[in-house]
Amino acid sequence: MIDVVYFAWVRERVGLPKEQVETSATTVAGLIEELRAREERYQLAFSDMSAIRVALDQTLVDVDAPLAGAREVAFFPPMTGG
Amino acid sequence: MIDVVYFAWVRERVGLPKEQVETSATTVAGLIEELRAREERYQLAFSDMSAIRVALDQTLVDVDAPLAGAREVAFFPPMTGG
Amino acid sequence: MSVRVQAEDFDMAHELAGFGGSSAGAIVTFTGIVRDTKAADLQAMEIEHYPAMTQSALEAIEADARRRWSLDDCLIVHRFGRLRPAERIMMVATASAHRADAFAAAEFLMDYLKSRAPFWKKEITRDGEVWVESKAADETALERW
Amino acid sequence: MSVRVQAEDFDMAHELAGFGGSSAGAIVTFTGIVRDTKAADLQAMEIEHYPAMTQSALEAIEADARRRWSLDDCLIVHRFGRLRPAERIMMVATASAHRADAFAAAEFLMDYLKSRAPFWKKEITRDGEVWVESKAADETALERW
Repeated sequence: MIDVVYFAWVRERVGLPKEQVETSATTVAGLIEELRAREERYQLAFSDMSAIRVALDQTLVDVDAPLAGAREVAFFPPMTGG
Repeated sequence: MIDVVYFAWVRERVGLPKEQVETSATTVAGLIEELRAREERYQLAFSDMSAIRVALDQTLVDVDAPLAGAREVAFFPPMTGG
Repeated sequence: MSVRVQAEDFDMAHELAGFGGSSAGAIVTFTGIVRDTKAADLQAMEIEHYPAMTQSALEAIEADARRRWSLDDCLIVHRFGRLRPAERIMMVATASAHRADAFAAAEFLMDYLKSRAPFWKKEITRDGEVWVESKAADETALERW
Repeated sequence: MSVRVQAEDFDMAHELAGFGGSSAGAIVTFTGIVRDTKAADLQAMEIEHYPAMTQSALEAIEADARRRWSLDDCLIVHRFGRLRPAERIMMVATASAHRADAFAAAEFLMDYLKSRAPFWKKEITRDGEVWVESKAADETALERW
């Protein structure tokens, strides 16, 4: 069980800001594949992986990062602060 | 006849901020030579020419600039604004 | 040295009172302002962030700047929520004995903040809402550090 | 766009009120402050300038910056006379739609102002008076523009 949070247009496409997900995936990429297999809104959110950024427990990581031990994974577009 | 103005330690070494000088020099360098020949305080002020900057009528110039037509020549050390 | 994330506006004069202490000869600030884009009649800018991450991400960027340059002081303030055109979005300030350090650190903070701090901007115009896209140039800007 | 040379102090908040107009998303400022040098117990800094030349030299530097970058606004304020430690000496501010332009123009203004505007600083300490020497680095800094 892992907390998944979404921001900006990823949140809008998924349709919610936060959910708990039961997963057997061992990496972030694996989790994304599971989500995409579930429903079309996830396919829409993750259709262009070059536009997806990931944080594990509030630290930026690559999509091939292992999930082991992580409590929260966040998906969002490239940041546009400043 | 040309107005000569001095700033910062050049002014302090020459001993005055401004004077009128009768000159037959055709360039700034020629004027400096005339001044150096006059008195020791000018030799002191112009002892290190790498530390002397020149403006003719309020525009920075090189020491070999011609004096023709200029009304005011200024001598000062490298600037230290900001 | 401080980092703040807030909905409220901030006052530059207040932020800079006493900033840098007595040893800093050079203070550089950057202020980001909601720009009234000519193209689309901007009504508001909505800034979303990732509350659990934002403060620590900004603190990490600030700590990195302090390691790289000799800074007497450093400040990051970033707002979130709905802002109107001409409102301040954020500011950074750096203080150093040397102007080159103050400038470089401020540019570094901005470059990292643009692409590594979890903020997202959405422009609200009469024609609808559009998420601001990140620029390739912002990612490229990081490579110089 | 303005350039001012004055004995009086200035107020940053006042200088920046309305600065940049509605199209500038990025404002960069640099403020120079009399630094309390640890070495020599600074009592005051005396800033001499060349009144007949200063304003026009600063205006030329500002015009050059406006030619090189896309600026919505630009400001130079420089004081002269006797200043105490921690007093503001000068400021520049630049406003642009793009942060890279605002930063580059502010650094350019500072580099030129340091070495091409007719100001000279003298430090007054308990041990006596010393003219501040120009740094080779300040001359080198001009080469990048």
